Amino acid sequence: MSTATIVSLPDQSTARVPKMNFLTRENGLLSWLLTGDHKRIATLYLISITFFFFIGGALAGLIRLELLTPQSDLLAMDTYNKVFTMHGIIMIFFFLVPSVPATLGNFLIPMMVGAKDLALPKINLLSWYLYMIAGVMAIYTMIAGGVDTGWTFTTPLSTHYLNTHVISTGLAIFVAGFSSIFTGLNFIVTIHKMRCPGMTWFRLPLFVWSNYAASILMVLGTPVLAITLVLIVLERTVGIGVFDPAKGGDPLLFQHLFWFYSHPAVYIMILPGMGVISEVVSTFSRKRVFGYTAVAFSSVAIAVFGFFVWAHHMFIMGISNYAALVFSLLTMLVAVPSAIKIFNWAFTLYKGSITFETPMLYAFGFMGLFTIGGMTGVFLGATGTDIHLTETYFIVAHFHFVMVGGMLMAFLSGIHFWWPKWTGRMYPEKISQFAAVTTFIGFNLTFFPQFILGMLGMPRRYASYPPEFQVLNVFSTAGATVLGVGYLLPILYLTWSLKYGAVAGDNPWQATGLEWMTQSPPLTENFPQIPVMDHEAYDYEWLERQQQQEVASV
Amino acid sequence: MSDTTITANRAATETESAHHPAHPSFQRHHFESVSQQFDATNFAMWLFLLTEIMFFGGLFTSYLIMRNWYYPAFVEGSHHLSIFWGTTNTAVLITSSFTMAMSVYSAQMKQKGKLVMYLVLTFILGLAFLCIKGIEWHGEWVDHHVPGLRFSDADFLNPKLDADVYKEYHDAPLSPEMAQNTEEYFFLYFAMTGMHALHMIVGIGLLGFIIFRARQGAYTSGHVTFVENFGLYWHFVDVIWIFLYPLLYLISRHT
Amino acid sequence: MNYISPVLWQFLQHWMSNFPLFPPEASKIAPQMDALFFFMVLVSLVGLTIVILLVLSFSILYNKTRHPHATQIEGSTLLEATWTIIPLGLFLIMFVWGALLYFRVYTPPANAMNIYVVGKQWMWKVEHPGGQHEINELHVPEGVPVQLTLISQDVFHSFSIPAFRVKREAIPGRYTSVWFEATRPGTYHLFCTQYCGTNHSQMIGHVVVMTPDDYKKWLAGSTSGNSLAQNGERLFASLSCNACHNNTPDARGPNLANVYGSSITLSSGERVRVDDAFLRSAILDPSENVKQGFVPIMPTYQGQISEEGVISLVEYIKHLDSNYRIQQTLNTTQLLPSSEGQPAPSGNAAASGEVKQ
Amino acid sequence: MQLEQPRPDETPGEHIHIVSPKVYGTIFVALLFLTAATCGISYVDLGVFNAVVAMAIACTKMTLVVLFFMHIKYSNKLTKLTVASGIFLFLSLIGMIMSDYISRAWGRW
Repeated sequence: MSTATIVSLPDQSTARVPKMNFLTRENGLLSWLLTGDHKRIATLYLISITFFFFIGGALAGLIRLELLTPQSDLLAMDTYNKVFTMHGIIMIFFFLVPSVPATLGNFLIPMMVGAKDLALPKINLLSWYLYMIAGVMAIYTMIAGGVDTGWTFTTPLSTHYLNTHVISTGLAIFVAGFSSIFTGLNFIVTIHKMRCPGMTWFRLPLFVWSNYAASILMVLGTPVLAITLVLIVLERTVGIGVFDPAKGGDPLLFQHLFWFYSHPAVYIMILPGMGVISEVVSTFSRKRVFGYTAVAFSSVAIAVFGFFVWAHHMFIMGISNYAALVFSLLTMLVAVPSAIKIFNWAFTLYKGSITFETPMLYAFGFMGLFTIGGMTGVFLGATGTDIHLTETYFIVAHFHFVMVGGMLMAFLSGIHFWWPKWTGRMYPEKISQFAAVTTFIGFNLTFFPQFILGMLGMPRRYASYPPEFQVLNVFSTAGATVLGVGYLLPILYLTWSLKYGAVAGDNPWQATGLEWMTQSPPLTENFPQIPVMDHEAYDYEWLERQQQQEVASV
Repeated sequence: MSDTTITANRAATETESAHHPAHPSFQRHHFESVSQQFDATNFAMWLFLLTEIMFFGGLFTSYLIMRNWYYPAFVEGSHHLSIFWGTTNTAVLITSSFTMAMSVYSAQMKQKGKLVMYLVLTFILGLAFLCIKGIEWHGEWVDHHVPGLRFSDADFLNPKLDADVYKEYHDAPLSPEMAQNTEEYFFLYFAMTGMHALHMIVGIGLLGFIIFRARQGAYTSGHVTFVENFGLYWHFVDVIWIFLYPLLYLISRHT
Repeated sequence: MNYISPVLWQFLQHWMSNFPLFPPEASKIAPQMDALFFFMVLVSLVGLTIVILLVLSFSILYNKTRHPHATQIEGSTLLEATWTIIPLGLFLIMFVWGALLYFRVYTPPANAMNIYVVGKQWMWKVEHPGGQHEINELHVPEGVPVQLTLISQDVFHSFSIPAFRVKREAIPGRYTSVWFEATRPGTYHLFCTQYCGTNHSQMIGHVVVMTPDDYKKWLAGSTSGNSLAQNGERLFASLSCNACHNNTPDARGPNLANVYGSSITLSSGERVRVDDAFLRSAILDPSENVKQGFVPIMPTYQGQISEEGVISLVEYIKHLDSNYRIQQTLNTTQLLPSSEGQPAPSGNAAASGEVKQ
Repeated sequence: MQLEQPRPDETPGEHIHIVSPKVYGTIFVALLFLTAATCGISYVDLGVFNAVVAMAIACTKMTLVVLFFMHIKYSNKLTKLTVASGIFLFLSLIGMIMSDYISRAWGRW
């Protein structure tokens, strides 16, 4: 790998992190808990999300350990069921859904559009509080004895056949849902109404576009989940029966309503990650994203089509065959924009001037893994193969390739990319590159064998399994260990860098976004004065001229 | 894009734009102009109403499917609702929407006295709606029509038990299975009206706060945004009821 | 390999070289399913290779040392169109191919032999038409199309036979069906793949595919004495169904002979085809399924008959092709692929009320 | 704090259209009339059209409220688009779920 780098740090002997920034402006716990500053709320989110990620990760570790042997020996079956349920709920509702939007999106979108803050700062803070209330409820559930419905809450299992803490979990997700609605709402309003002079729609960074698309899904999809959970809670408390076949209700109705949110939810999870990749790939190849408009519109296309494919989760559940046809066809259509994005990113590299810093390594990982994840999604979207592959480890592998291989890689890429902006400090480059590679290897070792397991027919959510599947499961568990190391490393060196990292300066990556035009860490209201956008997004020539002017004027 | 109003060109040239003395007190620091603030919050309110539409969407979908499956149960279930109270309530809510619209107008015209008067009227009408709803719910409780908690399908197996309703509609007895399904109707009735009433309660609470602030003159100095946005919410709740009324009360009143 | 003990090494070697990578293809649909699967794998591999090649070659050709100044390129409509249309075309091929398979798997042939499966927490109960009951086992003959009619007694379950590449959810309150034609004798896994509660991973079993001869022997050896239809007949009698459904001129219930497969008009004016699902709902929810010209006097049997009971009644009505006589003996053997192993009709048919488990 | 009182015609958001009370009054009367109408019509046996008429009237009422009370008639395109997309998705939710239920009865499934 080349030693060339674009990192340009200020002279470390004289450089200081600016004394006046959003982190130091006010002190004390209250100044954080009552803040309206989007960057502080993003910081709060980052901390809480990391916390939940490691809880979810620990549960994943337990799952993999249990699956080391064919018997259910480390965990009893009901414990195992609780563990995978909580793993799913925490990772989806408390990590993946808010991960990029609530942290990076919150931090960056106002800066990227050239605004002082999000349109509704109080609502933004409320969103974090809702998230925390939901988080406390989820943790209460775990302490009080857990829940074993699976994150999908299949009725009538969740309403009539289980005696665990379904209600508190349901309410936790309900509250978390509103947190996500408010974040999305805030983004849409900000992107529409708060853009600085000159910032037209087609000058917006693609990160903003993809978060905009994800926000549409959050605002319109989440309430349907909310009402569905309310109905579940009412079934359990009052004993009504909209989903209960014994009372004349219909369990398939629950599936429809649940997946109406939960399928778009996977786009909520992946779209912001795609935005991160666009930024990173462009910056480290010093080139405008290839086919900017195509990438921008493909985000919107995913958001729009994403609403009309939900029943592909129900192909074998007895929906009408004709409905299956329609939903399968729409699923095929929604796969196309993702393909467009992948190829556009690849061609962004063409005739670029590429360097391989940590965010770029994660982005390469994303492109490879997301391609696999996306393609295997087509296996499941085609009605025929879905019959065999659904509800097996194939589907587990598929969505982990998209969610972990895609979204988590993108999240880490973004964290590494904007860390110097956020904290004003650089992390040690070599060890972070090592962590990126470790994650990639560990990930493939963990989840690739699961495709084979799925093809062999090993069902998901099994605490014990036929012995012939053991070898592949052992590979998977071994990989999970490597993956765990890959995830622990960033925590260590990023924390270390807070105090000891090199001073980053305003624009260590020589990137073009408006967020890089202000100091790092930024001021409380982002810019000393409202910027005027007078160039296209990703205009590296403009940046060069700008820097030459500065040199000339000094 | 023409749909957004960036009126910030002027502000962009200012150096200390954050607390420029020309800005009215109600303008929040991160907005460039009052008009931007109005636009943004108004748009945010509409987006929130969008989520509300989808929230009720789940209930309406359930209703539609159950109604198609168990139409006779829905017909006879709805016969046991009071058409008088239902219609009155619709009128009450529509009137409250009207007074709410008039409050927005008064705020726009900066007429403090009228604003407070219309707001109080809206408040009273909202409370009246809830009271009537309470009377109806109480009736259902007495009649054992509260699903899950206090329910019996005796009235549907033997319609003559409820003489008043029978006199009017001469309902035929439902088969035992269909009679059971009236519980499904009443469940949806309670879920939908309950969710609606919850929105009313939130609205009335906010309205109380608005009246308090309006008396201080907060909304008659050009700052209509909050009243306007609350008005949107109030009208939205009204629209939901406009659909609930025919769906729940008027399924089939003839025969 | 001096570092590892020879015993451990041998064990590892055996272990590592003895695990399956691909499931057996044991049904007629399996090779067709796998053809599509491998087509998709091929497309994925080609796509992945293209992406990797692009990224790798660009990374090498245009890294900063070799190519210090990027050339700005807007994009290319031609290329965008290429990678929109080609994937779309491929996906549409997969869609059509997949849909063909889907309809094949869920459209049983008319001559399929019907086996009923009831899922409950946490076991599969299989009811053969000949009256054989199995739990967590399913014996099927080779080369005969078998239709499974599934229902769940409690929560969602999913009946999955990976070696046959078929799977169908068992839903409470509704029949679903799937069919297959086994092609290779052997024992295969049977899984419940829809999460169904605590012992979900214990809801497994075996599907045994037998040669027709073996199957006949097995049928003969494991019969409970009564065919499913005979069980249904006894239930029919003990519930006094024949008091109304008796084909007399003043019968209060419609004649049930040959009703299966026909179309009837309900009192609501709706025309329906009489199939398993209709018979089930007519038994459990009679007043909503009254035949035109009849009075809704039939009481509901909801909660009074188990799913197995309903199944045997359905099976009985299905095979009614003549008049009613209590004690009428159905020739159960004509349901089976052979005439051997005909169970002796039970003498005291009307004696026991409920179907034996 | 208190600034000079701007007059109503110089409201900060100049584009805000002030709807006159006359319009509000007319709409109010129309809504009450439609309520009475929908109630009355439900007592007439129109077969399946009872539901159709009831929904048509409800939709008319909704349109009136949304257009005038909620000022959509005087709003910018973005707000109009927002409302339209909300209604569209609401109908899609209902429509696509219903399409599954209805088509289940077709053929043999």
